[in-house]
Amino acid sequence: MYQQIVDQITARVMAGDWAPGQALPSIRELAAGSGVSVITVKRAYEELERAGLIATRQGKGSFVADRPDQARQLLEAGLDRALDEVVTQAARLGLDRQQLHRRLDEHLDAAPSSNPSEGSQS
Amino acid sequence: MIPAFAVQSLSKRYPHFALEDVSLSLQPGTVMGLVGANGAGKTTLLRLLSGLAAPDAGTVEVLGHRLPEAQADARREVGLASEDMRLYRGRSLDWHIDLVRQIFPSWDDDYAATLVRRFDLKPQQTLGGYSHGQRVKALLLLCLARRPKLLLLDEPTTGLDPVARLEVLEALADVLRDERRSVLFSSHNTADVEQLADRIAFLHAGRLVADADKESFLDQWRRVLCLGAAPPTLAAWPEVAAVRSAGSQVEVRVRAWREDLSDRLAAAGLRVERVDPMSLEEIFVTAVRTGGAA
Amino acid sequence: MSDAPRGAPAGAPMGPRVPALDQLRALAMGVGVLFHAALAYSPWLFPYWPTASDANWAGIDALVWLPHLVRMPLFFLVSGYLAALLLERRGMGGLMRQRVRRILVPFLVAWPLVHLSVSALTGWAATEVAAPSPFLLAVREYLAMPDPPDLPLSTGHLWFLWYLLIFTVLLWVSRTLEFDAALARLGPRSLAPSAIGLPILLWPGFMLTAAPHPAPESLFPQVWALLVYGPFFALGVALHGRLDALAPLRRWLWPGAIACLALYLAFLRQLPPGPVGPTTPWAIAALEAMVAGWGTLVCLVAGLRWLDRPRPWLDRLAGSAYWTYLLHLPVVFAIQYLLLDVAWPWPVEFVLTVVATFAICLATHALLVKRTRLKRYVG
Amino acid sequence: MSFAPNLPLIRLLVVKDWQLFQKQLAAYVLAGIIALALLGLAKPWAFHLGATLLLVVLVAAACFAISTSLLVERKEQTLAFVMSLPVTPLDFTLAKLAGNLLTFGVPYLVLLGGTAMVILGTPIPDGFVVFAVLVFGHVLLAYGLSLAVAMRVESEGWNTFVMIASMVLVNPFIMVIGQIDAIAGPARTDAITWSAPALAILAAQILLFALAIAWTAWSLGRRPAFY
Repeated sequence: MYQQIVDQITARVMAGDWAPGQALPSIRELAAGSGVSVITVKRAYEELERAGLIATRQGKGSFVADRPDQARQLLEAGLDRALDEVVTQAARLGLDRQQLHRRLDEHLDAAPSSNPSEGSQS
Repeated sequence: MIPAFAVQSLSKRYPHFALEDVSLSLQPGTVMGLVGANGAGKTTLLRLLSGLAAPDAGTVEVLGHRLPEAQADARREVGLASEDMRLYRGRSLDWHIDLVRQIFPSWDDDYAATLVRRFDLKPQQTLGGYSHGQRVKALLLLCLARRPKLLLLDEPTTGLDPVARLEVLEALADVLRDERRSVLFSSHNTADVEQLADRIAFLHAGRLVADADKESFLDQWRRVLCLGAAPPTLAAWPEVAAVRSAGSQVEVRVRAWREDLSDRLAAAGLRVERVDPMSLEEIFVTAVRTGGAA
Repeated sequence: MSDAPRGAPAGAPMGPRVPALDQLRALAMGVGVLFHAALAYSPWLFPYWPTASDANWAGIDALVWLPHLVRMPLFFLVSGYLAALLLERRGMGGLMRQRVRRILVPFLVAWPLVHLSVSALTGWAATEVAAPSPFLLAVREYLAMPDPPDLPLSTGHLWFLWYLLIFTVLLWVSRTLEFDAALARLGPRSLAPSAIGLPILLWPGFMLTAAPHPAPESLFPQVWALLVYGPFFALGVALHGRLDALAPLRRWLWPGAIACLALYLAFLRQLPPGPVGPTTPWAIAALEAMVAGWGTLVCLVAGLRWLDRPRPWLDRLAGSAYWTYLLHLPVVFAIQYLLLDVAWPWPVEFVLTVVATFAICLATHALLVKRTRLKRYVG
Repeated sequence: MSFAPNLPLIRLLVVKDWQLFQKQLAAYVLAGIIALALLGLAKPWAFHLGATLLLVVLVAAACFAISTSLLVERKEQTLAFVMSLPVTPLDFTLAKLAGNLLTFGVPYLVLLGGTAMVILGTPIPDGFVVFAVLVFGHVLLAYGLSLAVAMRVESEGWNTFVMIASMVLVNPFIMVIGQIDAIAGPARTDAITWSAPALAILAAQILLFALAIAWTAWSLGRRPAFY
């Protein structure tokens, strides 16, 4: 469950909703607002702090870290995890490298946002 | 800091059931989910914590009040709602509000009005015309609007439709904003506990089998999928809770996961395919089926 | 914790206290004094009335029973209206407190006082008057008995207060058991037609008692009195906040008044020479019911039309109406017992009685009630 | 545990029971007015009907006062709600007893007054008042015992049994006191005579009633907890 909170915050920082240096909601505030337990949010903040996306100053709460590229790294780590999973599944199916490439291309073609000229869906 | 509650070596014996040697406490600002099968002793524990029952052995302290001696003082600061509690069918919600606000000086009129709107209740209608969900929400409103320091809730979401359940959970989440207020709630719906609780207390057959913060509790459990033949001794490993074989696949449910377990499984002739965290639901079922050793 | 409204919400439509109703009640009170003073000269009541005078006139009976059929219904109607007004403004608890202060306490205090003063006056008259009425003769015989039997408890002319208490309790019963809500769902939507149907409700009540009807002075609630006065009280409750509903009746004011007069004459013709009792044939009761029901409506509509301005003399009468009500009967009796031995023409005695009674009541009101604590109870 | 009762809270709980009782009370009042109106008709059939109605109202008030405030509260699980309030077992016991005595006492006293009025205000011999008071005494005692049992025993069957049995005993009781000459004799005269047997029976009724209530208050009020 804390992974959801981590993903949410990462996405908002990436999208620019939360600028570097901006104060994050307190743990209790975020917990109450999203209806999850305090300890879950706490754990998510700890994880984000370890990843360098946010910084916690004693008595002042948590802030978005000054280097937002950390968020990118975090997302890239997430992508890597997903790709690892893809590779494992492909191995179970016995797909070779070329077949996997083709499958990936098919998915890229099918995804509507892959071609910027088509515009994004609302 | 005075704990929200603290019980020591608590025992309560009934002719066909006994709660034995329970020690448990809750820090202020924390939400504790009380998990256990029917007849595990959740209701008995809540009755002891609200001072309605006197223990046969051990001590109960709630918000610094010794129970059951100071039960009235304690219940002034405790909001208690249980599944078997009903309001007066022939009377309106307004009438109940009027009664409760006269008893509790901490009653918050504005918050009560907010909750009436949020729960979509008709204050002048008699409770007899309310649906089950509306009655549960009315009861909860009467508890919440007095802003108790400790909420003791027995099955607050049982029998609610998904919308009403969400409304109730959101109202409970509101309590989290105040770090001096605490909640203990029992639920058959482990998803509610998983979502809202900071701590988990696990009762089985009248005994407390686990008491831990939720994330570390969940973290200890894993479902490990392996290929190969399970050695007969595997089920007896102390960290293994359950083993199930289907063809060449072996599912091992682990109650105390450590990274080195993968290697030990490999050494026992099992190839680890994947390691997944378990939901509280799965943990609950596994623990209850294997005799409660969580 | 009460389900009654805690004070009316601001801006809610609120039926006002209508000055016309107060003035109407004051007029009915004044008529009451005239009525009680006139009974001494009624040939019909000569055998029963304590102050019955030898100098009576047949025309009295034709004159007094018409206002009599209308004035008590008007009292109950106005009381019902005021009860509903209080209920809305102060809730059931407030209404009950007001009724205890304004009705129960005065009743309990005035009852023994009126009882004692009337018995003392009557006892004195029975022994001292040279030309006693038949009633006084009977009293004289009763007093001469060695072991006189107990007389049944009676509320005397205060029966109105007693019934008002009963109707207030029934109003509470009806609210608590939600009879009135059920009635509002089932009953007719518009008020005026149901008001016109009133005589149908009164009919059985009039059949159960003598004609012209006596005062229900027993402590036991009399079925006929509940059936006759209950509908008027209920109509008063229903009219609260909806007096406009009577507007369509305005056109019928003159035709209604003339019809009532005609019905009343028919009623007098149907009566054998003298009252009938203990029950009344259906035809006579029907005429009585129509005169009482429609006559009251005519007076109400007329009152709403013409009594809308403050009139100093009527307002003074209205202010002292309650006190006059409590006091007038012993005063009338005292004066008329004295007049029994005086052989003046009846109109002189009658006027003298009325003027003296009003003078005494208004003067004592100004002296004892208006500026004292009694005002809270009987002002 | 503090043994000082929380009087404001007890008052609130009594008011609560009183409010829950209001609809019934309204029905009794209506029946009472109808009964008095029947008696006022001064016809033999109406008199018997009215007197029976008064007795029915009296027994119904006794049974339903207990039923509403104790049995129904248990059955409909509103008891759990009351216990979630800051009440000690002592507060709860006292509130229940006081609430019950009020909800029963008001119709009881009104009916007692009404009955006295009927006897003294009609041709019925005034001496009958003593007889009537003893019948009222029996209903009071039956009510006290039923209340004591209902406070203590959860079984609805037993409660109903005690209630009905004790109330139905009013018939043999009337027959028995009808056989006692010192009571039955003066009941036919206009003099109100309090004979020794009448006073003894009345004293026993009141004493047993008070004992039942006091024992219930004492034994239930000193429990440390509800369960």
